[in-house]
Amino acid sequence: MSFTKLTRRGLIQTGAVAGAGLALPTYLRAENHAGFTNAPTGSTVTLGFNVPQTGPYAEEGLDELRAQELAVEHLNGGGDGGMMNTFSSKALKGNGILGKKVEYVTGDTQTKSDAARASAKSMIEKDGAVMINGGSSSGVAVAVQDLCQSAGVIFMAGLTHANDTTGKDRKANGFRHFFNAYMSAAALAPVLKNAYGSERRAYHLTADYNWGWTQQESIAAATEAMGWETVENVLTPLASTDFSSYIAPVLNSGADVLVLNHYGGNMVNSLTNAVQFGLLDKEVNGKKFEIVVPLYSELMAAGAGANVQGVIGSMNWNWQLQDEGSKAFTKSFGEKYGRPPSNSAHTCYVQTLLYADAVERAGSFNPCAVVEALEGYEFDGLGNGPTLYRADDHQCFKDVLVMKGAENPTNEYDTLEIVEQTPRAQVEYAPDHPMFAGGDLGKCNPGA
Amino acid sequence: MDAILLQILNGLDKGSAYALIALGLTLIFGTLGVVNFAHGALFMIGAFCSVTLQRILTLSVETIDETKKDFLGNPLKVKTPYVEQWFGPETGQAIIDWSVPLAILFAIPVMLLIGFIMERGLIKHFYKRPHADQILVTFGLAIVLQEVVKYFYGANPIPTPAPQAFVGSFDFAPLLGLDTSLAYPYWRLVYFGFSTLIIAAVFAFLQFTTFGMVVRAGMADRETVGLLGIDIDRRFTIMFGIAAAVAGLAGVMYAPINSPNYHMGMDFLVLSFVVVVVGGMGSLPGAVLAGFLLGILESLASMNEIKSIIYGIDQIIIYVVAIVILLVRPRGLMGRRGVMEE
Amino acid sequence: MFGLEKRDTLLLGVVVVLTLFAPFILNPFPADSGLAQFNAGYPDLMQRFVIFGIFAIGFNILFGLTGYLSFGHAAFLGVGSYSAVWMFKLLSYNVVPALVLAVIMAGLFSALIGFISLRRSGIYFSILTLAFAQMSFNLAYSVLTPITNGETGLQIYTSDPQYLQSVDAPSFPNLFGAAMNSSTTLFFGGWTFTFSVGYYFCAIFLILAFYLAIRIFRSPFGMMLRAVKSNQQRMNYTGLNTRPYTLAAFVISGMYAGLAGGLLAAMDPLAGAERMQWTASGEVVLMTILGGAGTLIGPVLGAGFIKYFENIFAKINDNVLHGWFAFMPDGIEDAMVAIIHPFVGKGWHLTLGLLFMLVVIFLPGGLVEGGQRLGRVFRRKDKNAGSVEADAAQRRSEAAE
Amino acid sequence: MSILEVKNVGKRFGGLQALSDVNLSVAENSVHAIIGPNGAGKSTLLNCLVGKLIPDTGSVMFDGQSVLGRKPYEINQMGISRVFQTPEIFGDLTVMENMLIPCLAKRDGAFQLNGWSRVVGQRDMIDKAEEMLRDMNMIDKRHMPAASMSRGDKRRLEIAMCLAQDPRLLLLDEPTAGMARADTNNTIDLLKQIKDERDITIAIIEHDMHVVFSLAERITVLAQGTPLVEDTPDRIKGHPKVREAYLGESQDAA
Repeated sequence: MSFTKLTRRGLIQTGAVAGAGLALPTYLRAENHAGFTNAPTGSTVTLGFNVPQTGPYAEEGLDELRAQELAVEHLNGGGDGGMMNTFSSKALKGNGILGKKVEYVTGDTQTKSDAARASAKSMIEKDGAVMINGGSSSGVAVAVQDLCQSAGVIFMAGLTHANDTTGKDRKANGFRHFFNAYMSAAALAPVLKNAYGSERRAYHLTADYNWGWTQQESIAAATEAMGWETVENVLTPLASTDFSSYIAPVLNSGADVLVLNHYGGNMVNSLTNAVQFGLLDKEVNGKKFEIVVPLYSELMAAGAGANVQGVIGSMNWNWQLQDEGSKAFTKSFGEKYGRPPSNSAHTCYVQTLLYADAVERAGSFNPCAVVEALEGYEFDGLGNGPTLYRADDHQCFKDVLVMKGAENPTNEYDTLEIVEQTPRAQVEYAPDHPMFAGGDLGKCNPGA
Repeated sequence: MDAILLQILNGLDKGSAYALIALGLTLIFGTLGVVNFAHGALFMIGAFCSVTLQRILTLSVETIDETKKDFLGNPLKVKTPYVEQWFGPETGQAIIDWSVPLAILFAIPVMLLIGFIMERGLIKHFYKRPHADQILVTFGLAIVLQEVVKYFYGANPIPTPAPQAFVGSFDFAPLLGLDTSLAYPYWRLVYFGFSTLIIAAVFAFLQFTTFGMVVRAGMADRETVGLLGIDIDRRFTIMFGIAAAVAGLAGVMYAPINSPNYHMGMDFLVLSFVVVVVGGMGSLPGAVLAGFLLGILESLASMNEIKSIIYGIDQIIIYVVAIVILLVRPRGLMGRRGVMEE
Repeated sequence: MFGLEKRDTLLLGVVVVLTLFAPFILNPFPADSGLAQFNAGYPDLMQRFVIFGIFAIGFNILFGLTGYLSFGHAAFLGVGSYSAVWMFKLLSYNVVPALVLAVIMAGLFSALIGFISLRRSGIYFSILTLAFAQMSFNLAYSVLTPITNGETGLQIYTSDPQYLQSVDAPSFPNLFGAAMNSSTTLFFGGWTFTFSVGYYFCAIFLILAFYLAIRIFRSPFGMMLRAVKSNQQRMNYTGLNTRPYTLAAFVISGMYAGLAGGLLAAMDPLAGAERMQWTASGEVVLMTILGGAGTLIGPVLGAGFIKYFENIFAKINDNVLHGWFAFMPDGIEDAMVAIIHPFVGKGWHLTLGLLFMLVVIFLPGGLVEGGQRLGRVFRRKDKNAGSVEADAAQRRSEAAE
Repeated sequence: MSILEVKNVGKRFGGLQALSDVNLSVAENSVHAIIGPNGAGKSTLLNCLVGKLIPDTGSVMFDGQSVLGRKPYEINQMGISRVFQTPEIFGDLTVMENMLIPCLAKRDGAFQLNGWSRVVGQRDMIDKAEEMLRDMNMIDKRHMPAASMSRGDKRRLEIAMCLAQDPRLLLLDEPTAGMARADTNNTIDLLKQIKDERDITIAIIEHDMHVVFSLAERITVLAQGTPLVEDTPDRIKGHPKVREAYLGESQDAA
C-alpha cells in the first residue's frame, strides 16, 4: 500500500507525512515525477471531449463529437488520415500521440457553465484527461478554460466566438482556433460595403448577453468605420422565442439593413421572423432592404431553411472550400458520416490534431511544453490557408469566410455559399486592442 | 402612436398563442383538477405534427442524376416526392406547400389520441394525489416526450414554412389612414384568426352542448355532478383529449412562425402557467383575456422607448405582472370569488 | 446522544459513516476495469453529492414539513454562489467570509421573497416563487452582468483587489491555507481512492446540516411546521400564526441553499447564472421527492441519485457501450448497443424523466419507501411504529391511494 | 357579567344582508345556544366572532376588548377557542402531537422559533397533554395518526385540543352534525362534564334541538340574519314566534 500525492498546493500535512513514511519506491508511479496533471503512464493517453449533448446546441455538439472521434481515428492511424496528410507539420505518424494510443471520454456541457465545468472536472479527476476540447458557446468556453487553467490541463476551445475568450478572459492553458466577433466584423465590413454600398442605416437586434454585446460592438464599429449609420440597437432577452415585437418596429425606423446579433435558436427564430415580416421584399431609402447575420453556422442555416437566402454572414470555415486540407477533411468526414462537416466540427477536429502535433513536437504531454509548442506556431494545410497561433493571446489568425445564403441550393448541405475568403491580414488586430483589453494570459499551469 | 398600434397588433398575435395554450391548461385544471406540466409538451407535439406531415408528404423516390455531384463529388441522388409522382409535379408541390394547414386534419386525431392515452394511462391515477405529485409526474412525462421527439427529429429546429400564398405581410396603414407602415405578416394574421376560431369553438362547445354543460357544472362543483350519476370519468377523458387537441392545434399552426424544436414546449410552460394564474385558475375567459393581455404587455415592454425607462423590463414584465396580480387580486382577473383564492 | 433519540442517533451515525467513507464506497470498481465507468468517487462528484445533499435537506425543511412547494430555491443557491465569489474577489480566497456572506445574503434574499410569496399558498405560492426565480435568472444572465458577469459566470481575475489575500496563501479557495482542490490519492491494488480537502470540508457541513435538520424535525418548531402542512385552519384557531412559521422555514431552507451555493463556489470559484434557472429549482424538488419528502435521509439520497445520473450516465457513449458488449457476437453486440443507446449519453434526460415518472407513480414515498418495502420483503415483519421516516413515507403513499 | 358582547352587528354579501343589527350578550360561565333555520346567519355570526369575517357595522367585545380587525389566531390567544362542524384536527400528526400543539400555543404564544429544543424534552407539556387525553379516555390512542380515528374520536380530540388552551369562551359550531345518536349523546355528556368541571363559557350553534335543550342555559333564536328572541330553553320551547320560524321545520330534520 502506498500513499502518493497528486497535490499541487496546500497538501494536507498528515497526508504528506504518511506518504513519506509509507511510500515504497517500487510502488511509486512514474507520472508523479512528471510534474503535471494526469501525465499518461501506460500505453494510452486520454482526451476529454466536452460538448453539448442536451439543450439547444445538442446537434452542434453531436457534430463536434463526430469530428473528434474522426480525429482520434486518424491519430491512431485509422481511416484515410484526413487532414493529417495535408497538414504542414509532419510530426504526427498515425501511431497515436508520442506512441501512445489515443483514447477519449465524452461529456455533456448542457451549454451551461456549471454543467460544463462539472463534466470537465470529472474528465480530469476521474478519467485522467490531459486535454479538454469542444463546446459550443462562449460562456462555457470561458468557464472551462478557467477550470483547465487551474487544473493544469490544456483547453482547446471548440466553437466560441466572443472576443473575451481570447480577450479579457484569455488563459495560458487555453487555445482558440475559432475566429471571433472582431474578426467577423472586420471580414464582413468590406463585403457589405461592396454589396450594399457605404450609405446604409443599420438596425441592430442583439442577444442580451455577453457574446451578443461584443458581437454588436464589433460589427457596429466596423460598419460605422466604412460609413454606415447605426440607427438603433435593441437588446433582446435570451429566452425570447418570438422576435416579432422586436422586428415589427424595424420598418418604421428608417433603417435599411437589419443586423441580427443572434446565435443558435435565437438566430433561427429572429431571421425566420424577419423574413416573415417581408423585410427582404421591402425598399427603404430607395434601397433594397437587407439582413446581415454576423455569425453563421450550417445548423442554424438548416434550421432557418429558405429564410437564409441572400443573407450575408461570416463563418470560420466551410466544407465547400477547395484547398487540399478542406477537401481531405470533407471527404473522410463525409464518407464516415454521410454528411459534410460543420464549421464547429472542423474547429474541433483541427484543435485535436493541433494538440497532438504540439505534443509530438514538444515531445511531452506537459501542458507548459504544449503551450510553448503552440505559441507563435505557423502552420498550413488545415483549411483557411496559412495560420498563426499568436503567442500573445492564443488566438488563431487565418482567413475568414464571408457567406451568403444560396439562392438555389441543390441539396440540403449547400444552403450557404462562399462569397469571399477574407485574407488573414485584414482581420488581424493588436493583442491590446480595446475590445480585447484587460486580459492576462498568466503563466502556463502544469498542475501537479 | 403607430409604434404602439403595431405592438398592440403584435401582442394580440403573440397573445393568441398564449391564450390557446392557457385555455387547454385551464380546461384540464378546471375539470380534472390536475396541474399539467406536460401541457407545453403537447403544444410541442402539435408543432411536430406539422413537421411529421411535411416529412410524410416529402417522402421521396431517389433517382441518380449523373450530371450533378453531391458534396463528396459522387453523382447526386435527386429526390422526387411520391406525391409529385402520383399527382404530377404541380399538384404535388401544392400539396407539400400546404402541408401545415393540412396538418390540422392530421393533428386532430393524433392529439385526441395522445390526450386519451395520457389521461387513461397516467393522469387518471393522479386525480386524488397532491398537486406536487401531479406536477412531478407530468414534468417527468414532459421530459420523456421531448426526449423522444429529440431522438427522432434531432435537436435542431426544423423549418416548416407556411404556404407560399401567405408569404409576405399586409400593411394596415392605408386602411387606418396612417402614412407610415403598419405591416404584419399574413401568416400571423391567419394564426390570430385561427386561434380566435378555436377559442370560439371551445366556448361554443361548452356553452351550447349538453356535454359542455355537464363539464361546466363539473368545473363548478365536481362532487355534485358526480352525485347526479353522470359518468363524469368518460367526459373527463374526452375533455383531456380536447385540451390536448387545442394545445396541439396551437402548435401545428405555430410551426411556420418559429421553426419547431424539441424544447419549445418548455419555453412556453412557465409562461402558460403565469397566464393561467393571471387569468384566474379555472376561468376559461380569464385564460383567454390574460393570454392576450400578457401578449400585448410583453410586446409593449419590448419597445426601446419603454426599455430606456426601465432597463431590461422586457425580461421580467411577465413575472412582474404575475406577482402583482397574485398579491393584489389572488383569484386572478376573472377567477370566481372563493375558488382557489388561498 | 447529541440530544437525539436512539433512532436518530443511529441515522446520523449512518450518514457520518457514509460521508466519511464515501471515497471508498463510491469507488467499488478497480480503476482499469470496465465497470470503473460507474465509479463516482472522484472529488468533484463527491462534492456535488454532499453540496446538493445540503441543498435538498434544506429544501425538505420547507417542502417536506410545511408542504409549501417552492420552485424558486435555486435563486438562493445562486445568490449564495455569487456572494461567495464576490468575497473571493474582494477579500481573499479564504472560504470562511465567503460562506458567511453566502448564508447571510441567501437568508436576506429568501426573507424578502418569502415575505411576499408566503402571502399565498398552494399552487399560487409555487407560481410566485417560480416567477421570482425566473426573474432573478433573467436579470442575472443579462441586466445584472456587472454583478454576475452574465453568461460567462462570475469568476476571479488576477486583477481583482483581494484586499486580504496574503502572498503565500493558495490562489484557490482555502480554509486558512488548506486549499479546497488539494487531495491525496491512495493506490491499493487496482483501486484508487482520492481524498480531497474540499470533499471533507463539504462533508462536515453536510453532517452539521443533517444534524440540524434532525433537531428541527424533532423540535416543537418542526412539529408546528408539520401542523401547517396538515391543517392551517386549525393552526389559526389554535392561536398560532402560521406566517412566521412558514417564513422561518422558508428562510432556513433559503440559508441552506445559500450555504450549498457558497460551498459550490468554494469548490469551484465560478458562479454561473444557470444555477438560478427554474429547471435548477425543479431539480431540487425532484431530488427531495425522489428520495422521499418529509423524511430525513430521503433528500440526501435523492440528491445523490440525480447527480450520479447526470454525471455518470451522460458520459456513457457508444464507444463505451461497445466496450461492454464486446464479448458478444457482433450482431448481438450492435443490437444491445442500439437498445441501450437512447437511454445513456445524450439520452440521459430520457432515463431521468422515466425514472421520475416511475418513482412518482409507484413509490410516492420516494426511495425511502422503496427501501422500506424491500426491507419488509426481507424481514417479513411489520414496520415499527413511531418512526418518522416510515410515517412520512407511508403517509405520502396513503395520500396516493 | 357578560363575557361576549355583540352590538348592532351587520354583514352584507353583495345583495344579501346576512346579518343585520345583531345584539347578543353571553354571560360568563354560561352555556348559550344560538339556533335558527338554515340561512339564518348563524355561521356568519360565528365567523364574525372569531375573526374570519369582519362585520360591516357594529362591535364585538370579548371581555371588554374589541375583537374586530384581529386575526383568528390573535382572537384565539385572547381566550376564544372554536370547534368546527367537521372536526378540524391535524390529520397527519399523531393524537399526542395534536394535543401538544395547543399546549405549546398556550405556553409559547403565536410564534416561537424553538427549533433547537426537543418535543420529547417538553416534559410539562407532555404531562399536560397526557392528562388531557386520559380525561378523554384517549390515552391509548396517543400514537395513532389522528386521521385514522373514528369521527366521534376526532370530535373529542378537537374539543380536548380546544380545552387544552384553557379558553374562557368555547365556541362550538354544530358539534354533533352528522353524528349517530350514540355519539351525539356522548358529546352531550362530554360537554356537560366540561361545563361542570371548568370555569368556562360555552357558546354553541346547533341544529339539533335535543342537544340544545340538554345543554343550553340561554338560547338566542336567529332568523334571517337578526335575533328573533333570546330566553331560557323552557320559554323558547313554547314561544310562538320560534315555533313559526323554526321549530316546525326543524323537528322533522332532527
